[in-house]
Amino acid sequence: MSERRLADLLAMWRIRAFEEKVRDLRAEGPIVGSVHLCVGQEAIPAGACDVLEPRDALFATYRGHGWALARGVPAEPLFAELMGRATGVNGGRGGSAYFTAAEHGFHGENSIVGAGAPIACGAALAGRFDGSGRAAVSVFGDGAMNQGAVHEAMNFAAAFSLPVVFVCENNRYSELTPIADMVRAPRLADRAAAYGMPGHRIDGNDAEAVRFHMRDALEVAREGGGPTLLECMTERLVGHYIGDAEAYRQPGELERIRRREPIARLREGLLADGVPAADVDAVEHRARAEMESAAAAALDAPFADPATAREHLYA
Amino acid sequence: MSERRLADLLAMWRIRAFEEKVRDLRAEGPIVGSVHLCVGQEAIPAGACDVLEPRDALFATYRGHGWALARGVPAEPLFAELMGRATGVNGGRGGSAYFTAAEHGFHGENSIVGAGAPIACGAALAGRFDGSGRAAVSVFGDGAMNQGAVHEAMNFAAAFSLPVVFVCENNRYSELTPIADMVRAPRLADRAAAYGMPGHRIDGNDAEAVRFHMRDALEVAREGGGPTLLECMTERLVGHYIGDAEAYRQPGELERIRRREPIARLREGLLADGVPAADVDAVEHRARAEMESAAAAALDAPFADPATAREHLYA
Amino acid sequence: MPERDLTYGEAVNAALHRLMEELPETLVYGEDVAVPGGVFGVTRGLRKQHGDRAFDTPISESAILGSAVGAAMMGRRPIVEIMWADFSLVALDQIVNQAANVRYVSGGRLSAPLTIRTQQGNAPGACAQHSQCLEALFLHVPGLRVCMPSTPQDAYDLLVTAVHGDDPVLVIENRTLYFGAKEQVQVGGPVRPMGGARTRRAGSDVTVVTWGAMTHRVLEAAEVLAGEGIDAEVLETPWLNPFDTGAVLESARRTRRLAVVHEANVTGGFGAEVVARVAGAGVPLLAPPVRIGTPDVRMPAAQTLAQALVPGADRVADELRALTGREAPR
Amino acid sequence: MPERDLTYGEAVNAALHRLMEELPETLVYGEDVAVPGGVFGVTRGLRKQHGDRAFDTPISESAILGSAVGAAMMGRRPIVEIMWADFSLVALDQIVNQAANVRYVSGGRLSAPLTIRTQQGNAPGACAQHSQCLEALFLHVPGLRVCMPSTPQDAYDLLVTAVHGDDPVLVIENRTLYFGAKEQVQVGGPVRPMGGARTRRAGSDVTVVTWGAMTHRVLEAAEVLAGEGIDAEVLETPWLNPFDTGAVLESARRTRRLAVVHEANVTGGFGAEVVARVAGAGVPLLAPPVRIGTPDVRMPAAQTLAQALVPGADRVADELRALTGREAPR
Ligand SMILES: Cc1ncc(C[n+]2csc(CCOP(=O)(O)OP(=O)(O)O)c2C)c(N)n1
Ligand SMILES: Cc1ncc(C[n+]2csc(CCOP(=O)(O)OP(=O)(O)O)c2C)c(N)n1
Ligand SMILES: [Mg+2]
Ligand SMILES: [Mg+2]
Repeated sequence: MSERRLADLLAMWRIRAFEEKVRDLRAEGPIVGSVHLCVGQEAIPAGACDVLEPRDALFATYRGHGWALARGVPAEPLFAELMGRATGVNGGRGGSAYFTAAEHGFHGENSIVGAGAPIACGAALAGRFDGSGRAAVSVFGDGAMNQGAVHEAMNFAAAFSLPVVFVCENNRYSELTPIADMVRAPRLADRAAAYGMPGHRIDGNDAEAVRFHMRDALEVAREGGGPTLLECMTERLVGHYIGDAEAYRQPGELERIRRREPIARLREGLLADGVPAADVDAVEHRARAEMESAAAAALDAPFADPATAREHLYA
Repeated sequence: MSERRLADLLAMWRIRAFEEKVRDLRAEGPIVGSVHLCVGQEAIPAGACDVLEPRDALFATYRGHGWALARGVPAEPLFAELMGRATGVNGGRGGSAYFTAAEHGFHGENSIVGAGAPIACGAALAGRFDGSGRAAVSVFGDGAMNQGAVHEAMNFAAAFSLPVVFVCENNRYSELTPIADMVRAPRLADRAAAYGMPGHRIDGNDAEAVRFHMRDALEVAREGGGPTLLECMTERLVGHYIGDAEAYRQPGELERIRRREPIARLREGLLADGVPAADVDAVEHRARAEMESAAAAALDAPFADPATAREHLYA
Repeated sequence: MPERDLTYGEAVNAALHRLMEELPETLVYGEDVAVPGGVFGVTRGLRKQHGDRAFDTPISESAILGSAVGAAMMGRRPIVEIMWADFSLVALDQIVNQAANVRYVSGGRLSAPLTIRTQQGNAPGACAQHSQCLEALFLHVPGLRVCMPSTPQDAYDLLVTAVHGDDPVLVIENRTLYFGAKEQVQVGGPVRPMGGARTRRAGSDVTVVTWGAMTHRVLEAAEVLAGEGIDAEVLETPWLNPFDTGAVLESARRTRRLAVVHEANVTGGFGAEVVARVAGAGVPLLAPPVRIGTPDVRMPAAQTLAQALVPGADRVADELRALTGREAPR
Repeated sequence: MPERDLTYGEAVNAALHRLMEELPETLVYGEDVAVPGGVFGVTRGLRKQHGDRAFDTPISESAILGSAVGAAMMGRRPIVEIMWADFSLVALDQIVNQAANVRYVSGGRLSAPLTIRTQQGNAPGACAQHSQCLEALFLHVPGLRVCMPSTPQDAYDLLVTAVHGDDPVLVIENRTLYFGAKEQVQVGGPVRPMGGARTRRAGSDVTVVTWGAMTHRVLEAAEVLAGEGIDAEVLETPWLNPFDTGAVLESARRTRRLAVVHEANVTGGFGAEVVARVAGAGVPLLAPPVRIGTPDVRMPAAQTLAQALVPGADRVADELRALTGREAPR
């Protein structure tokens, strides 16, 4: 039992250490442009990807670094991508908001809010015909629930009983605006009923809870029962993007949410269960070491070659 | 009591007589192109427009002839519009699917499925600032419920408590495809809950029921209670468009739905209540006579002048 | 090669049947395409023959196009229909921001071989929301391929090529052509390469570049002009991306006069691109190049108004007379 | 007239404040524009000053644009923000099929005086979905007005003109300009008419037509070339619809050489329209006209790649040297 939780902790620490390194590299210069970190939301990719199979397809958003890592994309090509290197997972063409690594079942980030949801439906649809038994996972934020494409995708998946799990990471903000001000019925999971599919609001700061519901939803999906909506309640501990002044935070908000953030929570739980502090902390060290060396290796790689900039537009 | 029902009957007969005249003119030649009739669905505009006020704004679809008439647009400029005459309600620029007559609170048909819903939200929003107390009505079909713009509009109206009534005319088909095959949860009114607004499935073949629910929804809207979704169950007695072979009809379907169509139903009710058949039938004759003479007058009008074709693109 | 007498619409249908048979990874879907066989009957029989691989969808263009991108990424070859090109505007994101990026952004490791069939243009009584010619929008988007067949043979061939291609392709048909005359169509032939222009009429006085349904009006005008001693070369470019610039330059160099005719409105239309390429190549012309299209206006439903706007054979002939310096016969 | 030292972003903000004050029918809304004051801070203070007339919206571009059309029909003057031009593609229907039709189809009895503020273009590290220059799409749509300010003064003036105008207008800003140097901006002046070009630099060897952020790179190139004895005339066209064709023709007639520079990719870009107009007018040129833009490719995030694609001052200078027949200095 504590082994699985230590594995969860490692999965989460890998993401957090990656993101913190990204933050530093962005401050120091090697990374430029807009970057959206998922610090605080690590339990969702950690729990969900644990029960995904290689055949499954995952579609994330610009806040998708954690999903890429949890899906098994090595850190080095991700760092390299962020720094515009030839060794980047997209050879520098994607950048922070548009990673893709189909070979890891990571069918990509997407920086158009909601656009990944219909695409995920298509991956699930393909599975109907290719005998793969593939399920597709579509990840998006609370704000994306108000985008037309997400609505169309949910209805499409439900009407055709497609094996899709819609994962809504409800971090309570759409960029700088509270989702509570942008909807009248704040339980987004309840929207699932409109499409005739199950919807669950779950603790998105608990990898175990995410794993449980994800496994269940996948089982339903693979048995032909159709899609499920999982509203994973979480919080980001950082700004919407690096540089966000976070003026929208309430007094005391950050302290409050730090108390329930997934890594600290799991750490406390493990200690309370008698796991030695050294074992717990070793996980963090291991993750940080991995990310330091991955970043260093990426920094050594050559920049993407301008001579290749026009390649691969067409077959 | 029977007076109001006779008035409903007249409102419905005006629509039916108009549509049947349109069908004839389309067959005979003066009307060309795609035309969508609302035969069988007359109770919805008849009941709803009865409780609308001049200040309110109504946004319909290509299947909107009945709504234009019920809103008070005279028949002659509508016929003229259908025949491309200079005297048409849009001077020939709109055609069957794109009538507008803002001076009658008829803010237009729209031939893009779902597109009118956000526009109606804007009319309601304007009322917030212009002191008019305006409510806006957005009409669309069952199939439109699966269009992203409708979803966005419903959330927008609900989040901001805008005075909008969404009227879904559920005639069980989206063009040639049964809506039942395109959604998993067939009660579309239940989708309202996703947005935190009331939704009612009502008898759309009963003008009185439509009036009741419309009045109620308008009251809520004007009091600041926000939008309502009314799913009005109905059937079209004709094809999706003139020329539709209706191959999708089940055996016996047309007979079945003719038995519950609004005009025959109301006629029977009136007769059962002792209203003399002559009084009831006089309504039909009056409506048909009006439409005959309106069509004749429209036919006499000059065609839209080609020399004006480029006018009014910009202010 | 087998030949069949087919209308333009039937040729599209024949191509779809062939593709469903020879490429098991094809899917055909869209609004009303399967059980009803399409609002123009063009997808008839596919459901019966191929079952679930042809299916009807909700009125959800973002879901239709987006799912096609996803299915294509995973190895399917979806052929989806957007009933009118005007409707693509509710979901253009999936074409431009999604489909067009897949191959480039992944450095060629992923692709999105989907085909979008749509149809466009004005027809009698059609309103402003069902009349637009939007090819110029798609032609400005790197990563897409675009073609516009005007004959039954091309309706067949271009679709076959599009679906066999490994990139997103828009095949823009025209509903006024679906029910035209039957023509002999070679079916079942080899898959042709993308691109290439067609000299529909050889001539020496002026090069007229055109595409889509307008090709027929241009040919009509050219016949009239031939009787007046004006010898127009009509060059149809059914493939607009890739575009056969070489063929245009060669012809314009020969005739030393250039006109481009399209149904879309003139400003920002693809005619501007054709003229700019010829001008940019420094082809010496005897007269300034002419663009013939719909004036920059919305499309009215009344036929008297629409006819004053959409170029007909008469107007094309008039403009070509002016371009070649001849007077209209009395 | 009062003058203030403002950045481009501050000038937009000042115009918005003025408009909210002088036109009570204005509304300002969009994603994060009100309480947060906009992701670039450009709409700061409007909520505080004008309360409910500035408000934040759900991430629902169809609802934002559609409601703006409806509110405008009813007499409001909504000023809505689409955060990136790329995002307009999820809701283009409301601009093209709805807003652009209102006046024409109603024969002038209804209108839709809405202003859509957006910003576009590439910036360091931006991905393919946040980098496109889409003006050519909007410029092909009759019924819309389009402008692209490049200076603080124009950022102020054009927005004021747009909002006072009675038709749908797109004001396309550029985020790389928001935080540039402060400049003296005349505020509170009379509302200027739409249209008109600006001679940013007079010259006699070549006419360079440009717009948007690219104007600055062209001016930079022109300065370099001046040192080499090449005298470029830089004609900026901040209004693209209406477009000042006359100014372009006049200048090209004088210099007898033409280049058009834009950040959008070349094929189907508005540069084609400019070249086609000059060619169509029969302006005699000493050399074929040149279009300088991003090659037809998606936009990569890596700076080394993006810089190889988006035209910089160096490339503009090189192309102008070639056009004027001079060699680059060693
Ligand atoms: C169609 C579209 N509209 C707007 C944006 C700008 N935008 C980027 S992220 C974002 C907020 C998304 O909020 P949410 O869905 O809750 O996801 P989160 O960022 O919180 O993970 C917005 C509005 C966009 N990228 N795409
Ligand atoms: C965005 C868009 N997609 C598709 C169409 C084509 N179309 C016109 S009517 C229609 C069916 C609409 O069904 P429903 O909403 O139930 O309305 P009804 O016609 O039954 O009144 C379709 C698909 C369109 N006009 N607009
Ligand atoms: Mg969020
Ligand atoms: Mg219906």
